[in-house]
Amino acid sequence: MKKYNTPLIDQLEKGPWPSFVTEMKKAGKTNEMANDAVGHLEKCYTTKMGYWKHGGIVGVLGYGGGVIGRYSEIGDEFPGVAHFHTVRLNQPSGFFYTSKALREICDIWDKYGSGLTNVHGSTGDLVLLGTKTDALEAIFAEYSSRGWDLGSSGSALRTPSCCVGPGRCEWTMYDTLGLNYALTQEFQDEMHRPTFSYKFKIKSSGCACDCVASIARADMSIIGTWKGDIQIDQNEVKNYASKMNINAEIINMCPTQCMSYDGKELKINNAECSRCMHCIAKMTKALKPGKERGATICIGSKAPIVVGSLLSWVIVPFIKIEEPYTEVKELIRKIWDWWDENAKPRERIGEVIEMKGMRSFLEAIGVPPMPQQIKEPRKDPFMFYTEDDIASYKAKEAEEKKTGKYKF
Amino acid sequence: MKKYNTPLIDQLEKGPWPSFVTEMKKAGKTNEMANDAVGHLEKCYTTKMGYWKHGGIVGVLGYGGGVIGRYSEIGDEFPGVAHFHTVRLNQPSGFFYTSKALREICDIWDKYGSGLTNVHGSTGDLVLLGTKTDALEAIFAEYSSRGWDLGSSGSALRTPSCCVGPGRCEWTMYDTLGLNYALTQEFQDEMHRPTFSYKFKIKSSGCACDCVASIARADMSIIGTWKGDIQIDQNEVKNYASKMNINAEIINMCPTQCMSYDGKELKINNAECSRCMHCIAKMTKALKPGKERGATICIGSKAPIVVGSLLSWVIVPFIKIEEPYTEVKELIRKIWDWWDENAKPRERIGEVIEMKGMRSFLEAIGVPPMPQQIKEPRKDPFMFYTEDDIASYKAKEAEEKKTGKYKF
Amino acid sequence: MALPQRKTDIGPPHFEQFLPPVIKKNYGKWKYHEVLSHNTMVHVAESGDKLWTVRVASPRILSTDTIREHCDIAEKYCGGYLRYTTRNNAEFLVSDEKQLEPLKKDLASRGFKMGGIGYGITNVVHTQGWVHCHSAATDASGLVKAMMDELFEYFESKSLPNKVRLAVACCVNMCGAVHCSDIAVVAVHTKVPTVKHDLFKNMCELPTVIGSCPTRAISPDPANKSVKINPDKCMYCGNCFTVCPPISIKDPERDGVAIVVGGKINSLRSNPKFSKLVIPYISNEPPRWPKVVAAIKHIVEVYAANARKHERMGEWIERIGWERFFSLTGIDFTFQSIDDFTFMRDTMRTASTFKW
Amino acid sequence: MALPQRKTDIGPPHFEQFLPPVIKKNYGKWKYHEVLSHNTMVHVAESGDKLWTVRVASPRILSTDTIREHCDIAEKYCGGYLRYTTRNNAEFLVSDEKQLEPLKKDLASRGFKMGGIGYGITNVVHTQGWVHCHSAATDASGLVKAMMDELFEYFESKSLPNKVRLAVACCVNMCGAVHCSDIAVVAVHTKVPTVKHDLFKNMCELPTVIGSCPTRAISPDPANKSVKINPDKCMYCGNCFTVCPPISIKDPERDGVAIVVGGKINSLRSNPKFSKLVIPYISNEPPRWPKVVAAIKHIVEVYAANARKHERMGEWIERIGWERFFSLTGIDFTFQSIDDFTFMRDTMRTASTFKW
Ligand code: SRM
Ligand code: SRM
Ligand code: SRM
Ligand code: SRM
Ligand code: SF4
Ligand code: SF4
Ligand code: SF4
Ligand code: SF4
Ligand code: SF4
Ligand code: SF4
Ligand code: SF4
Ligand code: SF4
Repeated sequence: MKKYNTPLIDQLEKGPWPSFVTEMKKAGKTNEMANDAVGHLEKCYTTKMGYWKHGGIVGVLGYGGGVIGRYSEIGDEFPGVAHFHTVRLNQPSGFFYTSKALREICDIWDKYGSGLTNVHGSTGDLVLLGTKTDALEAIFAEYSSRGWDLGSSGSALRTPSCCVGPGRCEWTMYDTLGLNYALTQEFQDEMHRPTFSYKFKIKSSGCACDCVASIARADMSIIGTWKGDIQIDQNEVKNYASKMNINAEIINMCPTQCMSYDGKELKINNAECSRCMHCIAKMTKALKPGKERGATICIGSKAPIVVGSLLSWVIVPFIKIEEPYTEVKELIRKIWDWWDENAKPRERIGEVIEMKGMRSFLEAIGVPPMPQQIKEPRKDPFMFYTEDDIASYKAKEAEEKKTGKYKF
Repeated sequence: MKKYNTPLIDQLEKGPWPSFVTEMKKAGKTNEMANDAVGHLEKCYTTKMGYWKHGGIVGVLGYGGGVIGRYSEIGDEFPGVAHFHTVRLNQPSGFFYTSKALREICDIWDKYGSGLTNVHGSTGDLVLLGTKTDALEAIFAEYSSRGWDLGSSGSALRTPSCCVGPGRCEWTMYDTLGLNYALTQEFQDEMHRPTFSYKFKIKSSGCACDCVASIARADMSIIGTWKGDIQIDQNEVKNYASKMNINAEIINMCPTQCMSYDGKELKINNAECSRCMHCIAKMTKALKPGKERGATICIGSKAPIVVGSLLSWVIVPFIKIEEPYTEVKELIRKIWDWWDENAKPRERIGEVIEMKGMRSFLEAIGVPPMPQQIKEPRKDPFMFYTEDDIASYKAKEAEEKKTGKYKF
Repeated sequence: MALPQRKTDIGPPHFEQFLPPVIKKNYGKWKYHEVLSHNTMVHVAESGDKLWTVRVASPRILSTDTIREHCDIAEKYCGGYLRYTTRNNAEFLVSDEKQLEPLKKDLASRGFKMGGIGYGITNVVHTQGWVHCHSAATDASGLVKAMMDELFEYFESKSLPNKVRLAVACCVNMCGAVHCSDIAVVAVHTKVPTVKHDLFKNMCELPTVIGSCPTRAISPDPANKSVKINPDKCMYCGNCFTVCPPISIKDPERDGVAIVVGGKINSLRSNPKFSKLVIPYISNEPPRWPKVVAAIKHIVEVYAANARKHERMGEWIERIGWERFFSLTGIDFTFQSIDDFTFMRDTMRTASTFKW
Repeated sequence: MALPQRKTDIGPPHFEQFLPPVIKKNYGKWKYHEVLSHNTMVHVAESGDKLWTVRVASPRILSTDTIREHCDIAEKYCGGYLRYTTRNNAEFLVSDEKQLEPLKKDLASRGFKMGGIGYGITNVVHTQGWVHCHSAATDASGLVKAMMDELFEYFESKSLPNKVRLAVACCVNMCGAVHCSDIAVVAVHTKVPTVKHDLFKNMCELPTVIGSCPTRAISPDPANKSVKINPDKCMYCGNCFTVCPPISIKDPERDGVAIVVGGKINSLRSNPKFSKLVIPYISNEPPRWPKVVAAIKHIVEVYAANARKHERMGEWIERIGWERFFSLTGIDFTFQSIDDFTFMRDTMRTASTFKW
């Protein structure tokens, strides 16, 4: 195996933070592809430029995604990375593993690939980093026969992901791991055979902490929330009082200013609480969310290409998330139907809603307008009215004439 | 004179608020045009529709504006309003009058027009409401010979307007009346001979109260502000303490939270004050603005047609406003030059800045970028870099290499 | 009779000649003011001089007779000096305290209404309406009269948490600072315009008409040598009608008004804000628009009952949240309130935090 | 050797088989947790059962060797169970308190770095960079390594007012939640792309390429059967390059990085926020990007010195104002920070209220 001289990236083996270069070299000791990846990277560092080509279309039979094709422009210089495709393995909900499972994954990967991985990719997949086209079918056979399927890529439902939720967290408002699994299973076809106009991502967080960053990077963000009063344990409040300045750290930081603390009792005007989670997160022993639990569904977030980043918009303020998750599944299908009808190629759902207007979207999925969906109402007077709208205003006015009471 | 039966608008003569119908009828008693205007309006009320046509181009010799042409579609039914043009008389700064001047205005108007006015129009003109085309030259001769000129209309500098300022108000940071007069005189040509791509409005308010609503309805908003510490009279603070809850009404409402009051002394951390004027306005005997005075210049506000309303944007955070106002005048000319070069017809300056970018505008008028101009920096990474920008970053980096100290 | 010699470009008279002596003397040297009542305030100069202002309601449409009556009063009590405000009230300026009560008595006896100072409701900024504009979808002056009759106590005597600035615009051109008012009424057309094709080619410029449309609803109609309007894209702004007379948009049964709330102009405490749409449509009901008036009064009352002192309408709403505004006022939330125009991105909610 | 029988559409294994017994038993029934140190927390179930978590730094690019080492450790102390976090750290889950100290000792002796819990800096969300992506304008992993070496104390032990979430994106596609990070580095191209006209017609679709450009900089070039790019409109986003290989945008001397700050994801206290651009350009300086690292450290330190407890970077900045952020950090304010894209209207200041 060729030994590359790598003075530049060697400098990234120094310092306390674990070194990816060390990892690459480790794999490179026994693996030709990984070894060439090291040399290839040193070249990038030397010339301050990447050498990867646009990914071609590669994959496994019957699937339209799950593998990212990657070729080097300088494959003759580094034959081990001439082909260097990644395989996206669909991670288990919450990134839980047994050592047995991981070892199996590693063994197969050592056999067919570079021995390098991303644990995990940003979307959530367990990314196997670098293999050749002719190994793909074998890789798929080995993994799938052992219960592992590919994740997704292309214009498809991307691998859903979620926070650890009920696995370890006291705040989860629904079973994030269960929902994530159920949705992944339900939509296998939509994941593996890209027929959408562009990618669609679903991420599930158990509460407003949003530990899977769903609000910023999921076309559909499912975020746990509750109804009902925050449960207070006043004794625990007292314990916190000895450790923290409750007024400065909690009461004054409550965004709705709906709390008070007189040194003895903590009070919450729950009607005005926006369930932001600050007080609960910072006094977890004393405060617990209310008892009626479910999620808020938001839609449309994405990265900045083409017209600037979007954060997901609230569309369903509250929905129960309970097995078999029929309501969520149906909602997703309705969303896709509308998207399918209205999108141009490479238009994410948020972009299409922006183009066509929230009304068209909400009507299609059967959700009424609610002030919870907006931060503030429109500013300009450029409104559309349907004939039905006008008819209903007129009917209301006729009714008012009869009753003598206005309904605004 | 025809006596119209006006059952509908008669109902608007009842109630405590002064009635415009009464005014119209008053004028209508002796004036044929006003009398027909009354009948015409009753017809609008009966049919729930207006009958005015698009204004044609009428005016006085040598001027391109100052008169709004108006014709009725039903002029044969109401010959007094078949022509019903308005004449915009340029109001004096601050809307100050003597009775002598007003009587003169009224006498001329009774002679040639409907005897109806708007005191004042939204832009600020003294609007003379309704006359015929053939009276226009006479009207102009009468007024101008007595020292009154027409205001503006069309794609021109519109009649500048200002708050009462030094005339009566303790907070004015510059001479609003004086500036307003000076600008009106300076730009007579731009007011009377429309050569712009669309209208341009200038409004001057002496402080952040913005009593002439400049921030919302002036292409150029000149708003008084100061540098230096707010002047506090602690004795007067004590007097207020007996009348108001200083902590609730002042300290807690200070947007920058830079004030404190311990029941004895009011303190302000002036470095963090944003000069919002709240504390000063509500405790006017105790607090006074700082001593270095000037204005903030903002640009671009307008009504919602075509792409939604704009509020004016800060472009010059601080400028001295002192006779002969050379700096402001030069700035205005530079602004117009850039606008002229870049606007399509019917594009207001704010819209053009939005299209071309703030940088192009600021560079043209010679104003550097400053964080005071923005609420927050851009969110997306879609930036333009000129060759000069890159060169200057590189130069900075070279410098840093030498000095060993970074300048971010 | 020969006309006097016209002059051009002389500009307005210099304001100085209209300033009462007390102002000339203390110009720019005012120390403080005190609001004495809803109709009177006094400004005190550094010199110790005082200037009393009495504010008087105006319907803005004034006959020359009434202006002359203003003059009579000014001559009697104010040395002939007076002014009007940026919101079209008249102000009588008194430098001799002894004149104050007689002035007010005289004003009252003549039926003039005094008020509008301090934390209440002052005159309504408004526009031409059916009285003078071709674009109007309603009458502005009539609406103002009906509103102010109902809200009159807030002008004359009753206080609110802060000023409530009202405005009326008779079409979406919104002449006035309507778009930043605590409560404003804006008249709307609600039907797609029709085009008189035969007149089009002589009276209109094709590119101008097409360019006038904010939503690109207008496209050429070569067969008719005219344009056609896509009804799915038109939101009835009337801009095409403004630039092209053969386009017509008025419809008596469909024209109506919308109500926007929560705007402000000044920068005290919080930044200037646009008003936001809360009631998308009320039918035109001249002469007194009872539902519009009732809606405004209702909103004012809910504000009065709930806002903190010094909080403007929009500040109060932002503190409690728009969802709470809708629940407190009981106003129906409609699709029209959801922005689908230029600000959509920034107005949708992007967090699971809101109130039920 | 014959391959085993492939299966399709089986989806991932059910997570339940990977849950340690203590989790299975207390699934969804956790009561509270306590952060014991930067590297350890304990979750207590309603049943009284406890689960200790030790978090271990990961470079995210892991060799199978290292994963197997994770496995060895998990088997030794955690019954063979482990997980990774949404930010790519490894977590060792202990249900028997007695295993805790030995686990940590073993981890330390093997050179694993523990930390990332609580109010400090955890792993950096990042992307492929030169390691694997064709679009990269920098290397992500190298930047992360350089940054985290410098900020390591905040991972291991030193606390901040709240969590500081860092991210690195190797191009403006921004794979990851880069756009809502407390501080993020985003790599930028800064030169107008070039087009290999001869290859264009075979490899690219004209409408797709034209449509890909957010600023409409691309127009047809019929002479070349290709496209041309207007240099005044191009802001180097690379989207045309993404859809059309003969378009090339990389440039070693001009590619660099920008720094954005003040974003957040969660809804505690304040809404999720986008990060905002504060430093528009720093040259690529592999292998350790010293200026980028210094800039980030500087921003973290200014934040640490000035923010209130629980205030995230963006919350702190919004409280003091962006003008104050620039003056406190001494960062030059440039034209690039002024939005000229989709959010311009909402980001310009519309009030005379700001700090000097
Ligand atoms: C591998 C991964 C980055 C990583 O290092 O983790 C990745 C890598 C790529 N992303 Fe991504 N994206 C990855 C997560 C994301 C995310 C984050 C997420 O999913 O949570 C985003 C932001 C959220 C979003 O979807 O908007 C993201 C936004 C993009 C975009 C911009 C899309 C947009 O609509 O704005 C592109 C451009 C495109 O689709 O053409 C893109 C395109 C790409 C491509 C396919 C570029 C290309 O055209 O070849 C990259 C392939 C790199 C490679 O060679 O493997 N990637 N990409 C992530 C997927 C791993 C996984 O499956 O777990
Ligand atoms: C008279 C007046 C309303 C009033 O009752 O006071 C008025 C009346 C008209 N305005 Fe206005 N505007 C008047 C102040 C305003 C203001 C307020 C201001 O100037 O402070 C605005 C909002 C601020 C702004 O400029 O954006 C305003 C925004 C418009 C617009 C929308 C312009 C835009 O760019 O958004 C139009 C439409 C147009 O220009 O085609 C318009 C057009 C018109 C026209 C000329 C409509 C037309 O095409 O015929 C109206 C003539 C009515 C008539 O018959 O006299 N008017 N117009 C105001 C002028 C009186 C004066 O000179 O003192
Ligand atoms: C006379 C007038 C200026 C003029 O040149 O004509 C004026 C005069 C004063 N204004 Fe004003 N304002 C006048 C229009 C405005 C406007 C413009 C408008 O409404 O279109 C505004 C901005 C409205 C807005 O913010 O939406 C305005 C917002 C203020 C404020 C801010 C109130 C607040 O806390 O939100 C103050 C300060 C205060 O009231 O404490 C103020 C304060 C004042 C003071 C106290 C200033 C002074 O010391 O003389 C004056 C008496 C106040 C009063 O009437 O209560 N003035 N004031 C205008 C009277 C209009 C009227 O007839 O009622
Ligand atoms: C393990 C993990 C979830 C997972 O499924 O893997 C997780 C776990 C916890 N998060 Fe988180 N968060 C995790 C990613 C996130 C993310 C996502 C991200 O960073 O990409 C966020 C949103 C980031 C943001 O807001 O920008 C996130 C925002 C929070 C917050 C809000 C902090 C704040 O006040 O702004 C809390 C509450 C707190 O810390 O008080 C929280 C609280 C928690 C708690 C205390 C929840 C619990 O009771 O178990 C957990 C330990 C916190 C800790 O590490 O300090 N978690 N947490 C993720 C650990 C990543 C890592 O390796 O460091
Ligand atoms: S999002 Fe909420 S429920 Fe999920 S892990 Fe984070 S804190 Fe727990
Ligand atoms: S959850 Fe948030 S809004 Fe509700 S009481 Fe706690 S801090 Fe206040
Ligand atoms: S804007 Fe300021 S200076 Fe002018 S009148 Fe109003 S309060 Fe006085
Ligand atoms: S002017 Fe405004 S920001 Fe300054 S101290 Fe007074 S209330 Fe605070
Ligand atoms: S708002 Fe419309 S209808 Fe009213 S005066 Fe202005 S342009 Fe005319
Ligand atoms: S009314 Fe407005 S939206 Fe409708 S066609 Fe005319 S310009 Fe376009
Ligand atoms: S951010 Fe850009 S360069 Fe980096 S992985 Fe994503 S697409 Fe590739
Ligand atoms: S790099 Fe972006 S802005 Fe430049 S031409 Fe390509 S798509 Fe357009």
